[in-house]
Amino acid sequence: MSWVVLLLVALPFASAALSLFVGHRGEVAERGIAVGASAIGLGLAFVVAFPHLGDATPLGHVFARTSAAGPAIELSVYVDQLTAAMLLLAHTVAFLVQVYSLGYMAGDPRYPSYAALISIFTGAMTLVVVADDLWVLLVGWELMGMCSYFLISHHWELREARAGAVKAFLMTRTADLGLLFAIIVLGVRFDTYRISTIMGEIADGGFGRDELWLPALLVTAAVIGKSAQFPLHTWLPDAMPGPTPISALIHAATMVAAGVFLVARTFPLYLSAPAALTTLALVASLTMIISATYALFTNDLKRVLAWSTVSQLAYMFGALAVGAYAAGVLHLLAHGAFKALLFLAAGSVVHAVGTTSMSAMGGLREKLPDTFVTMTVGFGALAGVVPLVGFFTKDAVIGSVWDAARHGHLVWPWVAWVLFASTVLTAVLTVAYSLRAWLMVFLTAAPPLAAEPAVSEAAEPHEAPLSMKVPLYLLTVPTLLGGLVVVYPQAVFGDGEYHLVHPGLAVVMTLLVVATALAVAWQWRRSGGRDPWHPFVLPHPAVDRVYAVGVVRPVRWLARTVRAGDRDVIDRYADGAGAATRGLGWVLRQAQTGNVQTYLMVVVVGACAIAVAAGVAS
Amino acid sequence: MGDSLPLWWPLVLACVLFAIGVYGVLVRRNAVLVLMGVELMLNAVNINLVAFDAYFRDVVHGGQTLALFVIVIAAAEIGLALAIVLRVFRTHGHIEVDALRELADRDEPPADAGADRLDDRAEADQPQEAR
Amino acid sequence: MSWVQVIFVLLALVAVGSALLVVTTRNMVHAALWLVVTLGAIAGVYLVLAAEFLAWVQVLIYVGAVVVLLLFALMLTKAPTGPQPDLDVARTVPAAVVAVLVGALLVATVVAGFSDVALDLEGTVVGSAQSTGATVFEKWVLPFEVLSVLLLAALIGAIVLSRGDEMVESAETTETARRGGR
Amino acid sequence: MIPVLLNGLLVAPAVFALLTAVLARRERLAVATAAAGSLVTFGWSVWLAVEHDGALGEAGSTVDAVWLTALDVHWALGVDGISAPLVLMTTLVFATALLSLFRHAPADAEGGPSRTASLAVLLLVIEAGVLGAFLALDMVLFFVFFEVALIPMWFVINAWGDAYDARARRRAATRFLIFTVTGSAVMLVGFLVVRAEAGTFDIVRVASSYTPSGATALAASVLVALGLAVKTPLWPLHIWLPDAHSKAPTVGSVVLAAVLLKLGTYGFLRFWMPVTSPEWLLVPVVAALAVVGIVYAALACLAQTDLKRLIAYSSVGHMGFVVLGAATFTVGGVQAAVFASVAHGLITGLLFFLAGSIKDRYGTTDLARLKVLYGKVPRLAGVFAFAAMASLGLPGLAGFWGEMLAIRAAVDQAAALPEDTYRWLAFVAALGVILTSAYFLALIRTMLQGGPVTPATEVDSTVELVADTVPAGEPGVVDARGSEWVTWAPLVLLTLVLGVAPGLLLTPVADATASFLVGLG
Repeated sequence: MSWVVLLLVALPFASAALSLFVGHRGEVAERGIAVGASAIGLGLAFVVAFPHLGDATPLGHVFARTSAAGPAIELSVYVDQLTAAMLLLAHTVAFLVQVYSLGYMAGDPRYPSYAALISIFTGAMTLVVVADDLWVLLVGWELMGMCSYFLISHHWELREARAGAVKAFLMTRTADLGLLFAIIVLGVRFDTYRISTIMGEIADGGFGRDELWLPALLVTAAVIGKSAQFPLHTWLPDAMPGPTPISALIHAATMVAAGVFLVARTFPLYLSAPAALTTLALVASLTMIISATYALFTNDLKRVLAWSTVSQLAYMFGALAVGAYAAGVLHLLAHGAFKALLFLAAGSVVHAVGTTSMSAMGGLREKLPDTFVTMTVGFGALAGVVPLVGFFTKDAVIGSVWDAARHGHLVWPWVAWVLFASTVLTAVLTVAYSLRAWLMVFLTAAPPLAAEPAVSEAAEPHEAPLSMKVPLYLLTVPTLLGGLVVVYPQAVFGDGEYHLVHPGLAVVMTLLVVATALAVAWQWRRSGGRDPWHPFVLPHPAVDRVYAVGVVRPVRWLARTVRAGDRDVIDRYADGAGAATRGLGWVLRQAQTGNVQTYLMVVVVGACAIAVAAGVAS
Repeated sequence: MGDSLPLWWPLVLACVLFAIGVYGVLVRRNAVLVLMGVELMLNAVNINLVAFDAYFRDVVHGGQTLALFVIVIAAAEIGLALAIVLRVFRTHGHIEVDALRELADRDEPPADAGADRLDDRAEADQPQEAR
Repeated sequence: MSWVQVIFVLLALVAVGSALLVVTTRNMVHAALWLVVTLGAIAGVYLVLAAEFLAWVQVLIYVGAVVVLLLFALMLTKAPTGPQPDLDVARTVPAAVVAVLVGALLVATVVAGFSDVALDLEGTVVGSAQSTGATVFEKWVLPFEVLSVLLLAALIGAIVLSRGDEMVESAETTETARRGGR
Repeated sequence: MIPVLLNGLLVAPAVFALLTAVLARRERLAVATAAAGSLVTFGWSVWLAVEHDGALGEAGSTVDAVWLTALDVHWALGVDGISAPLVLMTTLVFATALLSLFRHAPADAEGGPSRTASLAVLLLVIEAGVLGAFLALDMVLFFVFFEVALIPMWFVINAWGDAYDARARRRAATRFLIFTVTGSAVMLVGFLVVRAEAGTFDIVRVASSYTPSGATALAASVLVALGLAVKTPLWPLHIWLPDAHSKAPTVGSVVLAAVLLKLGTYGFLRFWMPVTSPEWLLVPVVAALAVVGIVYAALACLAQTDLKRLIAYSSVGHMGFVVLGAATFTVGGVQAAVFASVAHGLITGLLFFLAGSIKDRYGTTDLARLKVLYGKVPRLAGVFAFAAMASLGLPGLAGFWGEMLAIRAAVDQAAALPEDTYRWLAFVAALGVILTSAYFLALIRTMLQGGPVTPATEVDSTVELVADTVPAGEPGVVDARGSEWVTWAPLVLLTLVLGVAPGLLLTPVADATASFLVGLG
């Protein structure tokens, strides 16, 4: 079985290499390799995952060790319930994205490199979830950053794509330093880099409260960057110029999900370090409100979804921060399903309309019936409408926070109360922005054609090809039925007590949802079927200005200074040494007048002097 | 005492002549006159050689023979020097020693000349490299 | 004071006096002529010091050849025959000081070393043509031969130097001709 | 067997250099000979690497003959896990460099030895010198080979350098020579002082039995460090490097960056660490200079306007990690240093090859004039992006491990060193990693992606470009050629292999370090 896991890791990389080298030979080759390999990957993921869901002993295996000084770096895998669930999620979404891309990226000359990068992305995520060595995990972790960088800038002709890609890579990589130092600190502390061993030792106890605050906080820093939490939340919306299937991949199954996964993976470390949990809880409360507010006011469909991802990730962190492991992980899985659905549907809309601006959309219900149906399900799940998966997991999260606020012991009660207030408020905001987006895209009257510059050639928005519709319908299945898992979590996590269903709270929340929906709908009617709160526009996040003034500008200034300094200061000492030598030479050269008689006189005087000196000496 | 004289007499004569020769070499501007100073110095040395030859009663006459050789070399030297003087006169139109300063170590001319030559070579190389 | 000493002193005075004139006179031709006097006086000194052959060689080569060559040089360089105001460099005083210093140093050394030694000329072997010739060709053959090579080299060198331009030019013309022909 | 292999590794390039010089009038044949020679040398070094068994100092595993009796200088050669990777990397880089020359060689030149053949001869001479320096176990012998490698480089830069700016290349060449030769002279003085202290030039004996202490030993260590710091280069002695690297011909830049810098770092490991006591303040100072160099070079790169200068400055930063590793005085640090050296050789060699290819095509490396290479030469640009990613330390590629392990070693440094200082140094070095990412991303953005392709695409940026908007390739500019792939492929492959399996390199280095520097923790 462990070799299957290794194969599962290696397969995406092999297929990436294959599509890069032979992908240019022909359409069949490039498409066949990409889709075929991801289909095989999905099959292997099923083979690996199903035996390890529910009551199963985790699988651990070490393939190779490096005898570095200090603890060894190992190529080792560890598959437990969390890994199995993540594997299923990642490979399902990856496969659907590959299929979807057949239609979406049809005719793109850079399809081979695109498909290869998706494969590498999948492989990196697989590496992260199966790795049992912190360094190997770091490899996959940063490889994902690289893939997202290249994929966001797939359309490098766009200035926004270039800028967004650089921003994404730099922000996440800066935060990755936290993980690097966490690895080093843990290695020094535990004398091993094997995650299962370290977590086992921590779980066994023997560590004082907050003894491990440093590595926990360092991991938190990495997670904040990767999952786009405050104050590094701005890269994710700016990554939207990338192709839409990539957004689905990043938001649902790989990049940002890896942050949540890492917290879940190192959960014993967090449980032993309340400082990190408190940080995580506060960051999550702040992030979810900020990002939900942005989602409410932005006019760009993809940015709405991006901000909603940020706020939903904050939900998961909130759950994890109060110790609700199962609620957080389940929300991650559920969010993976419906967010992939939403993004792929949004891609279908963008594909048809040719723009992501919601004010240019409207009235698409008749024109895109399949997209309308599937996206409605997705938005419903996001908003937490009753039978859909989002309702159950969100309820589980809010319920866990509620429990923790009343009798939790991991964080201070006020932190839990703040978190609870945020989650409720965010739930309301989520309903509002989901409904608004849904209304503006599908139900608002279609704007006049003249307002749509990009659709001039394609006269009429048209439904997407089959390869794009099938993934949409496939993704509605878990979105509709995923709630069952929340009711019966033992299927995933094995036997144990899970307090995930909170009926009273669920009723209250549903009432809130309905009330909010009514309010938004009323406001929408009042504003004549246009953007419900037309005049309000939120400024760009202030944090970015802080970064621009506090980081980018000083670094630029320093760079210019250094360049000038190299030229004008350090160069000077080199030149100065040369000039000094030359100056000394100049002084000595003054004696060389060319007048032989002067020379001779000096020679005679010198000879006399030497003779006198010799005589005196003897 | 018969036919004898203090040894230091010829030696002092030699020294004085040598000093006069040095003076001539140092002050005369005309190259031929400088050469005369050199001849004076050579002769002063010869007097020394002969005096010591007589003093040591050298059976192989080292002093005298050496003096003889010096005279021959001086003749050769004067021949060469004459050739040089003539050549200088032909190229410069005068033979004033203190005006002949081409070998003075000055800044611009030699350095620049060398650099220009290198630059030319580099430019000549260009097409070949740019190919 | 014996005759020898008197003659020596006289010769020495003549030599020094004329040498001073050689280096101070304002007329170049006169300088050459005063050099003849100096060299002649030195030849006399050689005679006093029992170097007979050397004295005649001095007269023959120095007075006869070298001075003539110097005169030739003066004429070939179009030296003016009258007195010249600018024969000396401006800095005569330092040069004189240096010369006096050199002289004083040498004289002091010589006097300090040999002031009490007498040169006995009574029984010395006179350096006649016979004895000198025998010495040169028996004991000093190798230096003599080397010297002859030196003379040859100097001869060739003088020829090359005195007609260098023509040789270089002719070489260049042949080179050009060769290239053009090819 | 080993002695024959050791001597043969020095003789082979020298013999082929002679052969090439003899054949120089027939250019194609001569360059082919040189390339064959480099391949033979590479094969030979592989043989040597397979044959050697780790530790120095055992009888039969080294060459040791008295060379200068009066000075007690020995012809002592040996190879162990520290030098073997560098030897292999050297022969590989030279083989690719000489193979790349083959492309430039036209048909037999009319009369006179050809320029390309002469360049090949010089390269082979440099190769012999570098290999000698890596194999030398005698301090004076190391110095001699060091010089043998340096002097021909002056000719390479001066005569074959930037064809468009003769004055600058002459200045660069002279500055290179003066700096490095002065440095090596200082180093030689240091060696002589060490000889006076330790009683031998044999570095193996010095490492095993000499415990440096006292002012004289400190002075010796400072002198050696100073000399090596020029070559490595360590801030602020790096000033010769950007000029030399950017003005040298492509193969010259490759050899300079990939191989010659390693003389300095290898010297730090082999000849500086044994004569230095970690208790001296000198060691943290060296580490601090290395870290300053990392950040400084990254900042300088951010402001560069010339591609080759940028790559050159990036070398300063990468070498900073190597020296930081060495200055931790741990086995892990030495591992990191060797790994980072080899990785830098592969990656920066590749980067300079690519810069050379770009210069061949566009006649410039001015970043203001290089735009949208993704669209013009997509494969070349793709490889460049790969190399840039490798250089900024992407995990899974060779550049990652050396630098991360150097940071780890700095956190977990030797017991005698100040702990807090090194923690801070590790943190600042990590910031340097971010800055490194920043400038490579900026480079990709401006050179590969950047610049307005057509005004239309920039106006309405919310439109997703699905259709074909790739600018058509310029006429006369071809994408990567087969001969170039031959040059790049080994470097790319090894970068991948070392990134995926760092253990290949780390394990032998650890063993060798443990036996060479006994006292390290």
